[in-house]
Amino acid sequence: MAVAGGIGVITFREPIRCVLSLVVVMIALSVLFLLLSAQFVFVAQIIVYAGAVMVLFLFVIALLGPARESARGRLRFQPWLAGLFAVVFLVLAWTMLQGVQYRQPDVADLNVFGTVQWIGIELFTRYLYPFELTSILLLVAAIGAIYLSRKVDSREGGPSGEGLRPADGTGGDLPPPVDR
Amino acid sequence: MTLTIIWLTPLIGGVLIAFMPPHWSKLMAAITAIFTLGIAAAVALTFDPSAHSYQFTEEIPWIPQYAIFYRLGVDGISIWLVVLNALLTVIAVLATPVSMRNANRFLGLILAMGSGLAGVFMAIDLVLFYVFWEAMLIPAYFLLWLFGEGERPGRAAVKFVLYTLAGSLLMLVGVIGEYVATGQHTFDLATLATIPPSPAIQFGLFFVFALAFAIKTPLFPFHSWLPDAYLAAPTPMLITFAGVMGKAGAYGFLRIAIPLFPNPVLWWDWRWVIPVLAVAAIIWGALMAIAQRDMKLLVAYSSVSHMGFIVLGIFALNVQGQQGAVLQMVNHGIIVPALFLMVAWIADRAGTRDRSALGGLGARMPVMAGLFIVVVLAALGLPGLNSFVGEFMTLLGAWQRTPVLAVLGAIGLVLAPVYMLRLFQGTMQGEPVIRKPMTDIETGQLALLTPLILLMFVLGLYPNVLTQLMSALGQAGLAR
Amino acid sequence: MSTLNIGGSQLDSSWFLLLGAILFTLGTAGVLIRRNPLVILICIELMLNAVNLTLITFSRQLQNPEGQLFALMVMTVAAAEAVVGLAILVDIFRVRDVEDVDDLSELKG
Amino acid sequence: MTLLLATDITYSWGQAVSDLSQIAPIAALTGFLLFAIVTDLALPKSRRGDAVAMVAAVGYVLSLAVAVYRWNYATGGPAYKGYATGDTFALFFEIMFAVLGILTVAISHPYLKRRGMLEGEFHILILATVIGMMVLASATSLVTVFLGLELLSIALYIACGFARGETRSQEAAAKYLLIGGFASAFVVYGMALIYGGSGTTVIPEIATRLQTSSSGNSLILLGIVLMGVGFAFKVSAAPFHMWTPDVYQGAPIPVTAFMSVGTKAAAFAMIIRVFAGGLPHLAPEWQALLAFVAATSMIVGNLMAITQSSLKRLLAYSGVAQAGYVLIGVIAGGQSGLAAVLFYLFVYMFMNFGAFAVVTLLAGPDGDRDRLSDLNGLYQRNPLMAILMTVFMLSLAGFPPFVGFFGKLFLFTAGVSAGYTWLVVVAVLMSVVSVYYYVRVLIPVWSATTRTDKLETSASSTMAIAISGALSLVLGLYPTTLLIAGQLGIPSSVFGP
Amino acid sequence: MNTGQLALLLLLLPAAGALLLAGRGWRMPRIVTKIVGPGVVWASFIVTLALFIGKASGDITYFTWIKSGSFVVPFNLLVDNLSIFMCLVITGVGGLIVTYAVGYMAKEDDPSYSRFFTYMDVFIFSMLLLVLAGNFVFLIVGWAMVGLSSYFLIGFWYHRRSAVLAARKAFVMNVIGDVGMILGAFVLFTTYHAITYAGVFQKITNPNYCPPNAICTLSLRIATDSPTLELAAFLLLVGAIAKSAQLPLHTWLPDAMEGPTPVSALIHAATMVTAGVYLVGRMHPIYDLAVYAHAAVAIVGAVTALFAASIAIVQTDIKRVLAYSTMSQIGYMFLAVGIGAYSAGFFHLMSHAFFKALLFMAAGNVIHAMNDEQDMRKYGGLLKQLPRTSWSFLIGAVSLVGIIPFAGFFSKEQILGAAFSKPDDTLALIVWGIGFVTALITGFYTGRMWWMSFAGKPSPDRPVEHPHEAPSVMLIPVFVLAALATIGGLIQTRALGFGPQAVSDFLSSAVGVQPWEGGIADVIVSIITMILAGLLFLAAYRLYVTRAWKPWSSRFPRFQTLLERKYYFDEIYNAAFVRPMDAAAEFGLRDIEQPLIDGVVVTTGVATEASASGLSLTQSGYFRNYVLVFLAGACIAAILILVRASS
Repeated sequence: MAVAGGIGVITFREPIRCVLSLVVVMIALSVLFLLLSAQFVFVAQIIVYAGAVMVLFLFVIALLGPARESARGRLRFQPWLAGLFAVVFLVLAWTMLQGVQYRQPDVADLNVFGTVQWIGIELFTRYLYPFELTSILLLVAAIGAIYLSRKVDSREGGPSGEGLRPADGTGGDLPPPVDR
Repeated sequence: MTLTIIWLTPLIGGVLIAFMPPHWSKLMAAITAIFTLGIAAAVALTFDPSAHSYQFTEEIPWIPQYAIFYRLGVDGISIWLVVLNALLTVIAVLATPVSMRNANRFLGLILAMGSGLAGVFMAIDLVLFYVFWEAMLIPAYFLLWLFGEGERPGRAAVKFVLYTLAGSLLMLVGVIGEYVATGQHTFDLATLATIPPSPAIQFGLFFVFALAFAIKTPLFPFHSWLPDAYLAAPTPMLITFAGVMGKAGAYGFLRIAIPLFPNPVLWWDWRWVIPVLAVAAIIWGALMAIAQRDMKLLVAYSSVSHMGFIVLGIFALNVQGQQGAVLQMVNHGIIVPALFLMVAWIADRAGTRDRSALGGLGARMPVMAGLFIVVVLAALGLPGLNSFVGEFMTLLGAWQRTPVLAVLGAIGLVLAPVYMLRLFQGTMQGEPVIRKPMTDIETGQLALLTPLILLMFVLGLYPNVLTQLMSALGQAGLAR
Repeated sequence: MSTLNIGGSQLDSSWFLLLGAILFTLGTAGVLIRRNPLVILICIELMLNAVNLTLITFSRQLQNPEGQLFALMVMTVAAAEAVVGLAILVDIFRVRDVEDVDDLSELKG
Repeated sequence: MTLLLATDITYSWGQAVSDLSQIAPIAALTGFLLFAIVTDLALPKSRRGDAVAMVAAVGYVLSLAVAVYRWNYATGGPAYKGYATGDTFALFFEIMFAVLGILTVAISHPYLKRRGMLEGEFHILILATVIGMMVLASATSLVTVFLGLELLSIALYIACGFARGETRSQEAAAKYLLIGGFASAFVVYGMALIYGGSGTTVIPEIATRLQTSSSGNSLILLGIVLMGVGFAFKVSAAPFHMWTPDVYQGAPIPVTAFMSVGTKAAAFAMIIRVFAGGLPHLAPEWQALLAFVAATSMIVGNLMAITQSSLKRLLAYSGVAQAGYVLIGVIAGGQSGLAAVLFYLFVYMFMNFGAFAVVTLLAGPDGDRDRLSDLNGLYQRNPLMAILMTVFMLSLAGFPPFVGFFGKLFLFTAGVSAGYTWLVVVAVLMSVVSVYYYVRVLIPVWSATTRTDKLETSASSTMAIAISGALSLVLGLYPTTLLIAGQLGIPSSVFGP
Repeated sequence: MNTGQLALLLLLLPAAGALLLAGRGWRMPRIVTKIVGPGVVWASFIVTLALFIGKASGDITYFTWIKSGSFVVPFNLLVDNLSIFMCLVITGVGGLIVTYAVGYMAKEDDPSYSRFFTYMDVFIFSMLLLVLAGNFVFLIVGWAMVGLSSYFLIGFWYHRRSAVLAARKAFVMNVIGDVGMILGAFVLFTTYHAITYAGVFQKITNPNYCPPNAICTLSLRIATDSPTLELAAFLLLVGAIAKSAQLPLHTWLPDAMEGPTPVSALIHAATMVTAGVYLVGRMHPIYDLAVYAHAAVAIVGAVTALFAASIAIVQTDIKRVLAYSTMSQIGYMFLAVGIGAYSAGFFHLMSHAFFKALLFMAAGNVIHAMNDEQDMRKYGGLLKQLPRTSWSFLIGAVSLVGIIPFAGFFSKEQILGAAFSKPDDTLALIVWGIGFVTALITGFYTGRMWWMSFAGKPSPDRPVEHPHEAPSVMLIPVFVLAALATIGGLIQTRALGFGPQAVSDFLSSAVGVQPWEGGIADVIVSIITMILAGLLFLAAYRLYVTRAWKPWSSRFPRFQTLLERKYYFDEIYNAAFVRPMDAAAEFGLRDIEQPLIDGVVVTTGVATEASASGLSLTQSGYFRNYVLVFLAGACIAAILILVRASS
């Protein structure tokens, strides 16, 4: 099912369907996470990922208009070469992942393994530092997103309305902007 | 400290002068250069001929992690090149017309180049040597490019720099390789000379070093940058550029390639390849000079031939040959500037550099003709003038190595009068071609030329003044 | 909790790993083939998911928490990347409609 | 259950303080990041830009001071359960990044003014990037490495697109983001495999475990490949370099200048941490990988730089080539090799940043002017800048007595001593090519022009560029101190002798 | 003053004179030039006389010139009877000729006038240095410097293209000789580790010395011949040949007649060209041992003598006739020293200096009177109008032909006699035969020259109808030489088997005594030779004046053209050396230097640039290309690692 979803992601022409099939993949994976006794991750996957992020995607797509990918673009040979290398890469990975001798597992109590409290405790003791880092990361991402998506008002005399005349942007040696 | 002054003075002076108002710059540059010459001369006079090792040595730890020291010193070989360099710098400065555009920058660069050359001749630490070796390319490049003659001086400059770099960067690998291969982790030339690496490694190292030096000298067939560069170079620059920089390559052979790699033998002995190339250079340079109509190019190729003699003498690997080579370095350093100067002056007056389009100028400028014949005769190695002794000794050395080399080299002696006399007679003798009136040599030009010509006679009549101080060569274990 | 006791058995773990590899490759291929920048972004998400699967598998197999937490971090990062990416794309779409990433070929040479 | 969990909850204040002190520079900078955000929100639009710039500058100075203090008086060690450290290696880079931050503020502020993009976010983003770099340098766990990498990248994606509505800037941002995400997926996948093979993400742990058991070796191998690819992407080494010229050209010049130096350095810190620090026993493998990458980088970078007419692109390709040179040092390894790398990265900061900074001055209100022809007659319009540009180019080309030469000398010495002579030969031959295009930059600088207007420069930019130029010369004449610092920056406790 | 100072003085006087006249000397009134020019030569003649009378001798070292390891060159002068003898000839005859030149060059303008005498003094100095030098290096120095001064003097009228070319030709050929000598010196130095005459000869003649590369068993511990010695002797011979215009390096001498006549008289007749003879004589310790080289000397001399004489028959330019006769006479000298009759050779050197200088100067007078017309066919009938010149010319002529009692007879016949009477030596006999034939031809062409120029009636196209006799400053030296040519031979009459032999006695200390004695037979042969030569001299009258017999050339036209083209030597040399050299140079420049040696460099650059632009196509700007390359790189890396791990 996950594989099917993945194939769907890369084959559907409409972005929407790609997103949906990605959701499919995620849900499938989340189930696997549960099997692998990672409850919290399971939950997070369902809620945050399949939920929030994907919805965000859908919004953007809706905002930008669900343009079907035109049948033929540039770079004819691209798909074939891409496929070729992908296969090569998969084969390599496969051969390397075959016959892996695993390490002996450290003994851990499977009862607590992966539970929410346990995760929480780990997160705020041993993983304090990475946790803080993620917070900074998100903060920065937020600021960036805000900056980028902020309506540029002409008062700042900054990049106001430059969108209307991209050609001026770089000292006047641009090719004309790509037209639809 | 003395030696440091010798290279530091022109450098600082040059930097200052480059930002001075042009009309002062020449005076200041002259003062700087003459001061330097004075110091160099003082060193030469207080030099102790009986000493067997480097003198006036200075040693300061520079990059101790890699055992790189700031080591300076002179011996019987380098002292002469240092003095020559200082002298020619003075003449180059004096030969610079004040009217030239950006004369101050020009003079500054000239001084900087002189400083770099002085450093090359005085450095006795391999890395320091390399630093000077490449640093002097920078002023040379700018001189060629910003002040060059001809339609595309930039091209000649780039060609020169890239070609030289191709060699010297490989030499950098050699420097590092020597440092690693000897296992002693030192860059001190004196020490390195006592611990040659294994022949197989020597084989490779010698190759890279010799390549760099061969390109710089230049040695046949690595000389193709020379015509372009010399053609593009302004005359005052040529005085040091042709007069000294070429010697740096030969000096490198003598100071580094031979002592550090006494037997670079694997399936093939480099010490036989170089002299063969040298002989080829002698003959080839002479032939090319014969074929040239442009006087400047003719002189350029003649200097290829003469450098051939020098390298031949060095690789005679015996005292006569190498002392002759050093002697010849000095001689050529005196003769070639004079040649270029006079050719330039004649071309200025006649309006062309094509020797076949000239003729009969001797009647119009008798003094010029007289001096010109002296220089020409010195160039073709007439006894009684300086070049003869050098060529005689180099050939003697070559003969002792193997007669064939000397015999083939002697062909150069026979060809020299052909092109040199064609140069002189084509310009000065025969029926006058150009009718317009021409002035004779000016006093200032005469003053420039006088020291050179005097030196030609002095060294020609009493060469021992040089050879007696070169006893170091015999003792430095150079001649193996 | 873990009633279906499959953890730790070699076969299964490597099965999970191979699934991860396949998904990762699919994502890669998607990035290479698709032309819509949004879809490319989605494919990258797919790759990251594959990684998550791998991480969790190891975490379970080694019975070592780091994997899961790493997976969480990756998730967060993926989210952040998605946000920023979408923002940038939106900014671009303000100026011009780019349904083919190859339209972004003004810089070349 | 609670009992079981209770065992873990012991995190004393003392522990907290010592941990924090280990990452003091980062902490300080983070504090200023928050302060800057607040300032940006609090102040009215008109004053934001200057204020935030000021805050950022102070922050950099402070963290620089802290880092220097710790370098002199403090001892490094694991912090946060071994997820971060404040050892000299980290400190070396933290100092470097702080300096870089200062320089960036110095040149970017006037630039933003001129382009009318004077907004607080810029400095905030740069601050975040610097933090990311520092995190990367001080990270001792794959997790933190990954997070630092992402922090740095994400901030940079936005910074590249900072010139809003400017198509090139946008394109740069988009390309960088997409391919960057792609690459980081590779990295994290590789990390996952390493984790699987070693059972931990703490780098010193990995080293010890893999030393004892060679189990899961094929996992480790694949992990090395994937991570190596990702790292090579970050140092913009061929054949993973292709984003570099486009992004460098599209991004606003201060960003380009900043990332061309900072990202590279941070990525090298990461490579050394993970490979030299974490996988010393698989050295042959990753050395082979890096050797391949280094050779291609030097060849491709130097060759492609020849034909460029845009100075940004030219410097981008030269950056690719320089990455190749530095990789030689990494491959050679050992204290001398890695010290050479640190030395070179530090001086490269001044050379390359300076060069870009000069281009920054050329920018007009409507955009960057980075074509070679825009440099025409620089020596008439501003002699000082012309001379400094010459210094930077000659130094990059590796002419003595400028520092670039000594950097290369040390790198190549390490390479030859380690037996990678063929790589060094490739390097020197390609350096000959490089001289050609570095000199090509000088030709317009020193050729006469008709335009008579002087090129006016703000005090801060002039200061920054002049300092860079001076250091490019002085560090060449006296490299010893910095070299010692570099050697101290490679604690044998972390990287072995 | 002791010998050393005298020798130095002798050497420095002309140098001082040259320096005085050189440069801007002509700013002084011309009289100064007139006095200084010849004055210094006469002064050094007096010094030489002082040495001669003082029976001075010695090898004086003044200072060390070069010191380089074992290669130590002192500046030393060797004063012995040979060098004094040469100095006498040089300064004596030289003095006369320079004096003559005072008149001859009168029509030159001031600068050229003083320039001429500068050159002359330089030449005298160089020649003296050559003969006084005590070691090989300074021998070579002098050797090259006489070449230089001859270059200057041949090209004296530098606006004449022909003169310039002739000068260059002479210089280059002389340089070839110099190179030969340099190499010879190398051989001697490397073999005997000495560079002074004394050192070398002492080791050569010392029976206990064994050169490193020769085999000396106990049995032959005597001074012996060796390949190296032969090599050295041959190389030195090259120098001698080039300087003395012997075959095959002779072609420069006829062209050298482009120079002013006094130059021809001094340099190309009396002194410089005889330097080769001096060299062989000076090196006689070597040649006495190196038998093959020695024989080569004789053969070269004999062949040249015949060769040159035969060409002289058909020349019409009076100076060229004299030039060829000079070659042939020097051939005699070579022949003499070649068979070991050194003193005879030097005796002929002296007398030849007398009569050949006489001939040249008389010819100079004629040319002077004929407005520089040198073609004999345009003379004729000068005997009446220029009696003094004509008679002195006749004296020179008969002396050249070798009519008793003129100097030429005694010297030449002594050589022929020595060759004829040398015991059990077929080579000597052969060269005698050649010499004999040459003597007859000499009689013929001398007669032709004299009769054509002076006898008969004036030729219709004579430039000057009523020529005037030369001024006395030009006549007196002619008379002096005429006297010398007449009676000079009487100091050594060995050719007649009796009488004094001053020269041989004088030189015996330097070149040894001729080991064999001639008998009555060769006296008779000598007489016969003389008579036949004389008859041929007269025969020329009927041939060229009265035209009683039709000219021989009409019988052998092809042979005549062969002679007129001088056996095509110039053509051959042009085809064999000059043009190939130029062609090689041109070819090398056009087809090797530019396309190959420079081409490689340029091409490298171009190729690099091309590859660069090729590569930059990959930077297509398409994101997906980048990712593709990225993935490809990843695959390559993975394969690399797999291979590495598996191996």
